[in-house]
Amino acid sequence: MGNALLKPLTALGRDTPKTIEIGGYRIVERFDVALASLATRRGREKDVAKAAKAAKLPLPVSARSSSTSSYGAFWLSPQQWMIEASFSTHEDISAHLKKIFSDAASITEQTDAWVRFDVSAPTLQPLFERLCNVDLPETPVGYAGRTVIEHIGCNLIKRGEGEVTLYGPRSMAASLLHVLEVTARSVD
Amino acid sequence: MRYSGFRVIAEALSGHKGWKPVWRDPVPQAEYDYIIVGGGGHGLATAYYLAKEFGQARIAVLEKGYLGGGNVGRNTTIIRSNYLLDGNEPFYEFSLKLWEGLEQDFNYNAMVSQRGIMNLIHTDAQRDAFTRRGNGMILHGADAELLTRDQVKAMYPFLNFDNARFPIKGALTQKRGGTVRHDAVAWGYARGADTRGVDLIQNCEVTGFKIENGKVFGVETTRGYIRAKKVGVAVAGSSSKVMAHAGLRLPIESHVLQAFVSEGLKPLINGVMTFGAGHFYVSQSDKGGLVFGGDIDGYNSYAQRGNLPVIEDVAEGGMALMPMIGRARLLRTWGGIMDMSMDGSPIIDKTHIDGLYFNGGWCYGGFKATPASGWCFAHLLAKDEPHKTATAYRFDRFLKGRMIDEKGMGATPNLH
Amino acid sequence: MSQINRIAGGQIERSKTLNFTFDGKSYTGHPGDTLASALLANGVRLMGRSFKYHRPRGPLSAGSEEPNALVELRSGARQEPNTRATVAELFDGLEAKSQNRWPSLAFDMMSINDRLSGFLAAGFYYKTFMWPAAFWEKVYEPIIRRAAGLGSMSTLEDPDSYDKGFLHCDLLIIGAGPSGLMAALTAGRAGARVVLADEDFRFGGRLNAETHEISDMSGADWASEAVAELSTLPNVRLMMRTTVVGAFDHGIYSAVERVSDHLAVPLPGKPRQTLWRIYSKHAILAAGATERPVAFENNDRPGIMMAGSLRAYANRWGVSVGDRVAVFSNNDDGLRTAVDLQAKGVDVVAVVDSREGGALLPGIRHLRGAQVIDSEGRLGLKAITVRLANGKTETIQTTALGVSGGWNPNLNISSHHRSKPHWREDIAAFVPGEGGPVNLSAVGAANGAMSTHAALTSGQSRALDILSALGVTAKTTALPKAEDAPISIRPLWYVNHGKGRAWIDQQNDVTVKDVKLAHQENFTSVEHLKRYTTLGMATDQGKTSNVIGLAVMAELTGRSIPETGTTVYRPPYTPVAMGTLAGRSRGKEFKPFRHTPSHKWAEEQGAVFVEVGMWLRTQWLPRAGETHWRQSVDREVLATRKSVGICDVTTLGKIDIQGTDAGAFLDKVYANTFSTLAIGKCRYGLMLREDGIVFDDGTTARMGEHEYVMTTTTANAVSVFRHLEFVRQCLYPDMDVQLISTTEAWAQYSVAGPNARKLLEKIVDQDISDVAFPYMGAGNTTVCGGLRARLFRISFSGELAFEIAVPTRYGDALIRRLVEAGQEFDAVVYGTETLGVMRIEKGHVAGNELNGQSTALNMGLGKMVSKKKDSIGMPLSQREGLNDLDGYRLVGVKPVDKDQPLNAGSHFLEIGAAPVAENDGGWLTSMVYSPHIGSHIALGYLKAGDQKIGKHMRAVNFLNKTDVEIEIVSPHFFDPEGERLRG
Amino acid sequence: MIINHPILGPRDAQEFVYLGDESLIARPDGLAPDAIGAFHDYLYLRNNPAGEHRELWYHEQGDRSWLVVTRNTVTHVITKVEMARDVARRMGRSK
Repeated sequence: MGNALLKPLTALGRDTPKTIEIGGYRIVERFDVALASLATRRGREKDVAKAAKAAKLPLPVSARSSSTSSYGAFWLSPQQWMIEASFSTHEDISAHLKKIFSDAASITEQTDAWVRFDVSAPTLQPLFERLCNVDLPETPVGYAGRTVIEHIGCNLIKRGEGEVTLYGPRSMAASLLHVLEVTARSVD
Repeated sequence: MRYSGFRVIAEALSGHKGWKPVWRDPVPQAEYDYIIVGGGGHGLATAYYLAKEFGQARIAVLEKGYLGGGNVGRNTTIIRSNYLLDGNEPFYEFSLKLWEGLEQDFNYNAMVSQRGIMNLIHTDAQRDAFTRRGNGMILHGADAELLTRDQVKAMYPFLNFDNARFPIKGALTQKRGGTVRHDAVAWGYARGADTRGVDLIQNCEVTGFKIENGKVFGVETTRGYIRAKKVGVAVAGSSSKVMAHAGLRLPIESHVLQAFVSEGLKPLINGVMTFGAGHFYVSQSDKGGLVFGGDIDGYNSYAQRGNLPVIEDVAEGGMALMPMIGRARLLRTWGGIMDMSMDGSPIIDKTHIDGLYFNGGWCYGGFKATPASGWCFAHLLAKDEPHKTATAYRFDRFLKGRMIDEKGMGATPNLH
Repeated sequence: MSQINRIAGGQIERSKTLNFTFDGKSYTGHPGDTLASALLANGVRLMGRSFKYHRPRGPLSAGSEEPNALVELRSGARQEPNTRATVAELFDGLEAKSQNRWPSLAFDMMSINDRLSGFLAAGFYYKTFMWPAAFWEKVYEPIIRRAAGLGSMSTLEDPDSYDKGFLHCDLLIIGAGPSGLMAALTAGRAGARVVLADEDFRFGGRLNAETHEISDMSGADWASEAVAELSTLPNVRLMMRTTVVGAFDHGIYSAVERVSDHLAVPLPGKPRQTLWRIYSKHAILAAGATERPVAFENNDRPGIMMAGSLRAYANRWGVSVGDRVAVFSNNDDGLRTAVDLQAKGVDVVAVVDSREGGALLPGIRHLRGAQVIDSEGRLGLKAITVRLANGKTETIQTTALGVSGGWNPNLNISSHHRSKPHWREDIAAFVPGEGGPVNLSAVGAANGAMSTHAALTSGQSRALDILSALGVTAKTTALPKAEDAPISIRPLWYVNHGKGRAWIDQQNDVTVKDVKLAHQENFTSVEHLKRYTTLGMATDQGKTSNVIGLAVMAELTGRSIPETGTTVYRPPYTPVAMGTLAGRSRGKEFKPFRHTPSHKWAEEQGAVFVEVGMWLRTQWLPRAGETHWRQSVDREVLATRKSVGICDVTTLGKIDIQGTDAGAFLDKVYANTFSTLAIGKCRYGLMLREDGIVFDDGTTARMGEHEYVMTTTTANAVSVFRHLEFVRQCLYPDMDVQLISTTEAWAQYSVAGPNARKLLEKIVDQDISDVAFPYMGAGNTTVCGGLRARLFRISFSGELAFEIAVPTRYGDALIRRLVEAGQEFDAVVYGTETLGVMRIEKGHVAGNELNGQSTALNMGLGKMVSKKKDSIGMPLSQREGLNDLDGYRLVGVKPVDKDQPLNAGSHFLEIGAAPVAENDGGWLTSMVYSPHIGSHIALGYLKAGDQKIGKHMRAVNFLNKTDVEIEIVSPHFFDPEGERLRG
Repeated sequence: MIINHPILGPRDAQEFVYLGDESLIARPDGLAPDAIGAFHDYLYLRNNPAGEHRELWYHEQGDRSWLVVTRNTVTHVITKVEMARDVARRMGRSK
């Protein structure tokens, strides 16, 4: 689908996503992910599970994320997930998903509701214990949950030891990045 | 005995031998004309005015702990009459006028200090709302002024004018507002009531009411049964607990409000200030402590202690408004039980039980109301009709849809 | 001056010398010193003045309980009032000033109060200053306020930053003395997650101040070895300079880490302090004990301090407070001071032991059955007067006196949940009582186990209990051997002698006399005692004074001490800097910023922004030559109504509502009906609170059979969503409805004005003629050749208007595209001011009218509340008080004289009516200048306003003294028939 | 405070928004005669006990579940946490 006439900007108001390195911390803005929420319609749990299986689309249990070759997903609330896919192939992600689930699920595009920062370091604890109350060392890889960072509600996903994804409100991208930067500097 | 400067000097020269007990510790009598349940500010004031202004006698105040141990013993000491709504403003202005003559009236220095109160303005909508309020205050005979940013800056140059997230655009101020030494209020009323023959009975908890076919005959207490013609309950914080003994459910929830005081500091803040863009208000006591507070914790509680999030929230508001207090230290925090009503306004009314009267629902505005609350409750008890400034404080206002909702938050007590 | 009182030993780095100043005078000290130990080493005993009488004072203690030696540390913006010299870690270049004195510490004019003390007895101020009434604010109080306070704050912004953080552990151990270290070793070795926090800058607690041995090495060395082992355990977190200050619910504790206070300035990027919220499964209180003095006449002179502190200065800091030292004690522990100091070669002139009989200390003048009854030395102790067992009195020359009245366990944290401490006769002190914080228990001296052996034992056994509760198996290691001296104390609270003053609370100058006066006036409840005398209300919160005050009152009333009671300790344990509690939320970072999709473009255009909640919205866009905001706004309004204007409306809340019951759900939450709304259409919805008051409003569009998009006001986006979830989960749990917010997913612009369609036709890929896309149409579409978008034909301005939305990342490009496409129509971009002007010209309600106090009827929207269906708020909206015929109604207001300005917030008065509340007709809610009407116009709530259209009244604003004659008109000032928006 | 979320386990109460008494689930029929009286009692009168209290909390900074928390208002001890939706169904609420 063409949008040659309209040039997209990242949540930070730039043409290209930003990457920052402070000491051992690497903060990467991601601009290549399409998002949509998927919520099971009442009584359609089986249909949704079946359709998801067929489409190789993971629907993780509560407070978890998981991914397949084509889709990632993390749990939002009972019977509701956020689906991740490559923006280049799935810009109109809700259209894709509606094909898969038809009327068994409620699907809503969420791509630009969020800013995504992937934060990595050999050890993230010193940074994150100053950012939010998630007990990162005890949290299993694959954890996904909401938390609050300096008044900003975020989804936090532990991709691996030393790898965390943060989804924050797009409109607060600059404030969120500011917190990450100053805190990283105070512990680097 | 009369207090005065001469008395203090005379006593000093004679080794302070002559000072008498400020109140007696009488044994409860078998019967009283009036029993006031609750020896906090409102209860003591009620007894004082019943005896002094309404010529009543045979009055007892029953206090489960020590006199002045209610919220009069733990609050941020602010007095003001800067209310918005017709149901409230006449009452609080009446109260402020009583404060202005109180010390001479009960011959006790409660340090009523009208150093002014200021509500800061950060948005045009706030200015509109404060203009409406200020004009309403003036129509009710109170004083109000609107200050520009520069006028505020001239008074408090150290506020955050240059780097604020929510810039200060002005303020609504009431110069007659201020602070009062809270314990002295309880002690002054107690002393005044005691000298007028009121029995102040401490360590006497009411455990039940004797009610027969719709009329109250007396109260069961930890010090035995006491007969009474009329019983007035003024136990804000415990209203639901006490009135449950009479089978009443109230439009009230009990919540914890924390308050804070800093170490003693050389005075910088003359009056009372409230931050319009965060949850923070502050004044500085005559001992030099910054006395400040913010929101209630927000959940039902009788624990008289709060939790950390509110402490941080209040400190954030303080630093946002006054970036120079970063190195001043918080000395003490405490929590009191607030009678949070369903519209944020109080109740002074008869109950459906003959001879049983109720005063409560003060939310966290009870201290400034102490004199008028006592006066109006005494009026209701003595004359069986509400005082003209308290006609709106009825139980049935919720059924009739005549709420007095200053904040416009609806039936959500923790938002008032 | 050289360090004349420095003696051998101590845990200080003598190889390094630090320079510092006190009141401008230069001194030297060593790493490991506190400001107090360094000053004492330099022979400086006078460090402060008391609050009320301005008595000269030196340190009473060597720790955080210090009431006397308070100084202003650092200078300029970093000036730090009331800093306890006894815990301020010495650093090179440290600057300190004495406080609460004038002109100088040695000569303080205010010490006149001390001469007048007879007139300034407890509570004297309640009895005077009442006549004449006006004098309080004018004369008395200003004098009192001039004397108020201790140190002074800087008026400059604190330049340092503060961090906050969260810690999680199985076991939090508060205090790293022998019991805390033993507990940490036991739990740490077993692999439990342990946080060990201590307020000091050296672990070991009293072990650093005593000469006790543990397993044949000095206590201090044992502590160092323990710490060395603990630091090798990855599951143990050692937190030095970290004070646990508060106990909160469910195992949450607050702690302050002083990251940089031992440095001149913090390292770049580093915070000064960090506030830690510690989430613990269990906690051990190992905070030790605080010694208390004995009250006697003039017991407050510089040089008189607690015996254990005198000992600490010698053992830990290598300082002898004086050249001739005496001790006054009622217990064995106090005697240690004499033994330790003599062993260090200090001249111990006497040990005054209030207990009769018993063994005598060898080689020391040990006076049994004797009491110190008075002292001499105005600015520092010169001599003490002792009443011997035989009744004779003797004056002994001495420059330092160590006093011990016994030890109080540091139970403060255990009483933060208001549990009452328990009195133990054998140690004459309170220990933690029942009902403290869940899963918190005290060990060691904090629990009354005073010997080193008892501390180690209780630390280990308590840790073992907790490990088994956690299901962690632990191997019991042998306890190191240590002294186990029994406690021998014979309580002595105050020396009953003479007419002079014997201090209990030294900072607030509360003496035994004051307690007696309180008793005489019947302030006998412990709360009355505290409040009347101010006992225990100083910066030390009574750590050294409360128990003595209680004991004196107990004696006066003939009650026991537990009967007399105890005041409850409140958080924090020690005072906490406000900056630490606020963390990073200051200045511009007080709250996050929310930026709109057009923010970057608007910034380039030099737009003026306004804070709307956390959002920054364009308020207006000045053009070259415009010097007053009104010029810009008038231009924007006129241009929009004349041709077309563009406005970023992204901040309005958007909620996606889907499901087979979505329509039925909307019928519940809106007062009007939505289930009947046709697909591809939208409708204005009115949302009530359950109490019948208007909650929120907005348009909701039906995008498909089971798909709706709700818009809310910017201010209520979050609370409306919460409310919808409540209705969905709690009221109608079986409805098939799913919700998600899409506020930020779409960049939405309003395009309004006669040429709105012409402009959009250049952008939108579909036919948007009135036939194809009529008024209140809504649907998915594409723009610019295929980009998915949403289009709504709704109007807040009263013009022919559309709202066009694209995915937010294209929002910046779209506004540029719209502006470009609009050039041929002289399109303008307008901000919130113009939005306000046009909505008021149309009589649409907004924030000032949606004030949480107004009904649909008040707003002239009463008919929208359907009585045919049960919706939230409908039943209670029918209450009589909300349906008064003469209640407030929304009206329009015009000044009769077009040139007269109006003010929002002015009140309505009848012409000629007196300015009293009885005549108050209501108020002007919103006001703007309307370039079309050519005057100010306003909306207002006027009593029976619907019956007063055409009437002349006054709009009075007493605050700026304006009184304007006005005409009451319909709120629909502009195009009342609404022909334009259907165009 | 810590609320032990039935799905997510222990969460800081700071993530939640408090509403009040569980009885707010039991909304009367708005079309019944004397609805006003019934709604008055429902909306305005509270038991407000000093002791065990069943109350509604919303996990706003979490999974957006409404919970019914059984908490002692004197000690703040929490003894039970349930999904409000399940409680509502038990109380007979449906569509």
